[in-house]
Amino acid sequence: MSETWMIFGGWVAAGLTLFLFSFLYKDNPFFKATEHLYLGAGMGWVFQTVLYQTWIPKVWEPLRAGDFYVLIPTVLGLSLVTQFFPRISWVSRYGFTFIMGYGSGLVIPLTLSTDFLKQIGGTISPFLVSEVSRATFWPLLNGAIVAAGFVCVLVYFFFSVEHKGAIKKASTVGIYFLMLYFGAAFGNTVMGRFSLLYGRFDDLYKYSGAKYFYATHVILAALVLYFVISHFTSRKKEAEEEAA
Amino acid sequence: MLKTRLNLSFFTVLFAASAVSAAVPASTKNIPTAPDLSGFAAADMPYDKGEAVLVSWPAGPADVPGAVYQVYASSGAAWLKAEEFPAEKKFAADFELPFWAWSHDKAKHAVQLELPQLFSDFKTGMEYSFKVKYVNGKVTAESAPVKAAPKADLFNLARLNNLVLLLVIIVVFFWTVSHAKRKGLFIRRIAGLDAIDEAIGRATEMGRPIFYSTGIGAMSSVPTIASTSILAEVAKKVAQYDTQLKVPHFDPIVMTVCKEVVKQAYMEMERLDSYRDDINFFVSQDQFSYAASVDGMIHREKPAACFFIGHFMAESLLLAEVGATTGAIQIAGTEQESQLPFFFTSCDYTLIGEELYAAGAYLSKEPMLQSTLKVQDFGKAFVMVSVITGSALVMLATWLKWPLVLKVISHIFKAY
Amino acid sequence: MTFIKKHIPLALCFIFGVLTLGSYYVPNKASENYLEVMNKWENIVAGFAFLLGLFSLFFSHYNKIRRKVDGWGYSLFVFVGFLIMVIPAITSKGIQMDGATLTGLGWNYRFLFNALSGTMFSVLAFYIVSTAYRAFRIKSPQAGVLFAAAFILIVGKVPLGQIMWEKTLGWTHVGISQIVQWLMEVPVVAGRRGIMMGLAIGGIVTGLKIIFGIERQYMGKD
Amino acid sequence: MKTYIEKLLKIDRRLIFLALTLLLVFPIIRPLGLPNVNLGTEVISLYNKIESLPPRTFILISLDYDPATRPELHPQAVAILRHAMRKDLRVGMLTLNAGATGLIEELGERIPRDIAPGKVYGKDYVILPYQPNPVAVLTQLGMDLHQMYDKDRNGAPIKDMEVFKGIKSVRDMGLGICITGTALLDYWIAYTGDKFKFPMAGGVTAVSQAGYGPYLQTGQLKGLVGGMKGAADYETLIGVKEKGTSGIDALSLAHLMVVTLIVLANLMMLWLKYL
Repeated sequence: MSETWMIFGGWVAAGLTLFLFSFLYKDNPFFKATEHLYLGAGMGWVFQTVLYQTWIPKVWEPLRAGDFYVLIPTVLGLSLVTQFFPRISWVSRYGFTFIMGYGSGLVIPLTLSTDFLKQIGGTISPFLVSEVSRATFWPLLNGAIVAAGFVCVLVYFFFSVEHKGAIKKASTVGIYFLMLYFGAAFGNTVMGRFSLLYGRFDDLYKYSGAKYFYATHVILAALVLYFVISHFTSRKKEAEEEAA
Repeated sequence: MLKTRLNLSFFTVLFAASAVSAAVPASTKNIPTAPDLSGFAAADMPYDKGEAVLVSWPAGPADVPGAVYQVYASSGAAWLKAEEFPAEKKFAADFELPFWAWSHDKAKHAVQLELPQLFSDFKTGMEYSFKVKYVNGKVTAESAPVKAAPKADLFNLARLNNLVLLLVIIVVFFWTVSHAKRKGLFIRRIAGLDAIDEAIGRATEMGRPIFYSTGIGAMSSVPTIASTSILAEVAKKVAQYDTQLKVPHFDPIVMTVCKEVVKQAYMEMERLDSYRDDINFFVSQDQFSYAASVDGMIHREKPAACFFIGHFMAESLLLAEVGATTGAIQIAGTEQESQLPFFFTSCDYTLIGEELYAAGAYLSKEPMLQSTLKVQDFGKAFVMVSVITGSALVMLATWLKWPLVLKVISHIFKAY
Repeated sequence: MTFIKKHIPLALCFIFGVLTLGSYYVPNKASENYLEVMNKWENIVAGFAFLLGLFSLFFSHYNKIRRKVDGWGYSLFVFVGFLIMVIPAITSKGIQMDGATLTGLGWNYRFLFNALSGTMFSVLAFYIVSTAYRAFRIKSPQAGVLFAAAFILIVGKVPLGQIMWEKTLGWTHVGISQIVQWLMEVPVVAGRRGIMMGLAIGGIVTGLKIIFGIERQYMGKD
Repeated sequence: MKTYIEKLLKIDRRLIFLALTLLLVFPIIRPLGLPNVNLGTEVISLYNKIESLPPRTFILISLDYDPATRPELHPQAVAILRHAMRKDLRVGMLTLNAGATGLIEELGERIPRDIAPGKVYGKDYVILPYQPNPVAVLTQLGMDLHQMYDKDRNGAPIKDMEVFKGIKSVRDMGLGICITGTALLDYWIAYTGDKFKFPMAGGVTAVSQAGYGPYLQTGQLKGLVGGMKGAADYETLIGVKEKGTSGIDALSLAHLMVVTLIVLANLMMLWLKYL
């Protein structure tokens, strides 16, 4: 790809990014068009990936080489599509039952070992110390906090008994542990979202350089111009609505 | 069967070893001695698909630093070196297998040999020969060759704990399903449901509408199902107090179901005259457009109460924020952990994860929802009991030095 | 007809489910071969499963265009986007890099897909800030605890926050990153593990319901 | 005063958006250059794990992220790859996320250019094609990976590649790392890690980082790199500062803005309520 294409690419990327950001000011045709473009392009990307990395090497090539066993999963896979034709939609059940049966059979024992047995074991394991000393005191205490908090959270989510007395107290402790978890998750989420925004701004900054003929600046100015004009041409009520 | 055989061979070996060590005079401590390898044994590796062989021999005083063991295997022709390791390593006790399937012996060397890695023409069931060689400087010793054939096993005994737990869960599951269908199961009232009454009461006083969003989930997802049950409850109260209800929708199928649900609720309250078909209306099947439109409506109409109950993703932020700035009472509920913090900080009451399901099951009395909840409760009870008694026993066993109890507990709660 | 339409699929689900479930406990070569064949098949079936998403997207937007509903023009962009991706893919045979230069497909990924997919979620950062200001209310002790944990994380993870903590609370000799570490290793583990348990058993129950044919939502209506 | 505060609390959110934009753009144009200290222990444990692997050990890196989470996860992948190559490990890269292929291509382009110029494709590292259905792939990796992957992403057969010498399944590999913005790491832990006793580590977004505490505590995860902070920590550990480090620097201001806004708004609420 030539240099011209790279510069053009910069304009496309900067333009699409700014169109999507324009939603922050208010819903507008540029945003809507770009959003729909995203839906289509995302699907197109998956389509070409599956076409060139699954269908051709896993179905077409074995078939040409005479391996007809791949027809069985192919038919099962294609049967899924009959869902869109009400009269024969029952055919899709064959594909679905295969996926669901296999998936459920695989997941049940693994969930039992990974999320169930091992987590109980992990909660108990900090208590496996040969003696209580200065060195083992803190891990032991932390282990006890995890175990107590864990049980209290489970009490909070226990629906078979009324929450009264000691159970009520335990469930109150449980909710505070949940809040600490949610708080930590919130803090992390803030960081994660900012990182993504930083990434976009970083790209926009790159495209604002002279090498790309100031793509970001030009497109941004054009968008602002559009909003100013549309503000004066359309009725005032609309603008108030969007200010929510 | 196999285990007993192993045990038996191990005991004979042990006796032989003790006899040998007794025979060696104590003064020869510093002079390297060759170990007695007459206890060398080879057998099929248990609980595998039939590609490995287990060789074992007793540990002894000859296992000093600097000494190595070499294990050889042969399919009939030349001997191939399969393994070489320091003499004070690799014991039967090192195997990560549970106590019910393996005897963890510290006085026995044990090595698992993966035969396909050694023989390109490997076949399960074929007999192979094995021997072990001890090398410590100039001192060497070699065992007599022993034959063994790997065979495929039918059950992985190590995973017994997993299987037992699964069977128990299946039994409990069917028990709850049959009970739920026959006479229903007890589920406690969820505190969040009282908050719903309060919110509707306030909306009636203020004469402003109520917004109820079922989220962006499809009708097949559990949170959406739970949400429609709660919507039915809300609609009943609304019909009773003659308040205005608005339910903007993301999914047309969910909308069709909700129309039925709301109509049914008005009918039960005998207020069908005030039911309107436009209580439920379609907005957009596009995440952000949906959020933006609902935001606009909330901003314009300033509802007294907003409900956001169901499956929510990023739009939770946009929705809850606008509701909070217009001063509405907000009640939220979702199973999405990542959205819960936002709901929790900007809403007055939030149903967290399973609470939402429980509220749905409590209100709908649907046997399937109830039974799932009951099995989950059973699982939680099992976990609570395991953690409390397990931790207590572990601590007690540590104080009183009961290694057996420690071993049993740590082996049960492990995956193999 | 219900036999073919309903009973056989349910029986298949049960058989595949139980066999796959059993393969976890049976180490035999036969069980491994079974699982290998299933893995290969499943891989191919899943390669077609995305057609469901593709078709439903196309149908809904095609219908919008056909009925000329409000804003149908935007629906055209869905098809435009799809073709923009697929046509260069076919001309460059699904290869993104030809030696050291980008193909049409590679260009599409780098400038189009990257920008579109990357921006959609970064928009949320803005809403987080405005929610923080306009809706984050510490109304209860619980919300207070939530805020305290969030505060420590938000401040403790960035250099500027760490420096400010050192300046103001350095005399306590407790570093904020130590608190962050403790928070993540102790209370967060307890809270998360509690939620995880419910999810795990819920998942197992749903799996059992599917195998035993009690849960049939995914099969659609009769 | 009260009406003034009430108005201030209901300020048009677009003004807040503008403030955030300015605050984030500023450090991009003019970096603050703050030092990244206080490295996360779970990042260090992944670093140590890779340090401890003998040369020529095969490690598997599953790059399951798309451009939506690129700013957080791509720097992690680059840093880990750089470290693995420096330690002379054999690296296999694969993906279970269709949107990731272009990003992997970018890595493939960068390895000979600046990550590890001396390394040879097919001998030291390999890039495998995308596969749908993670569950099937993960189960198969534990038994015989050649049944699932017979060619690399450009269609060349992999069976005789030097990089795969002696590698049949994950049992022959030293470590698996899944870098993802989805729940795929959970799948890796259950379907491959626990089932086949394969040591796993992960790289995840900050959003999901808190959820992996239980797996770290039990040792089901040998290490975890979380978000841009994790990437910056890893870059500090290997001594090559890149996008992660420059990003974490820029985030400082935005983070302080959030905290300040929350505190300010709540103080104003209290004022309205009690004064």
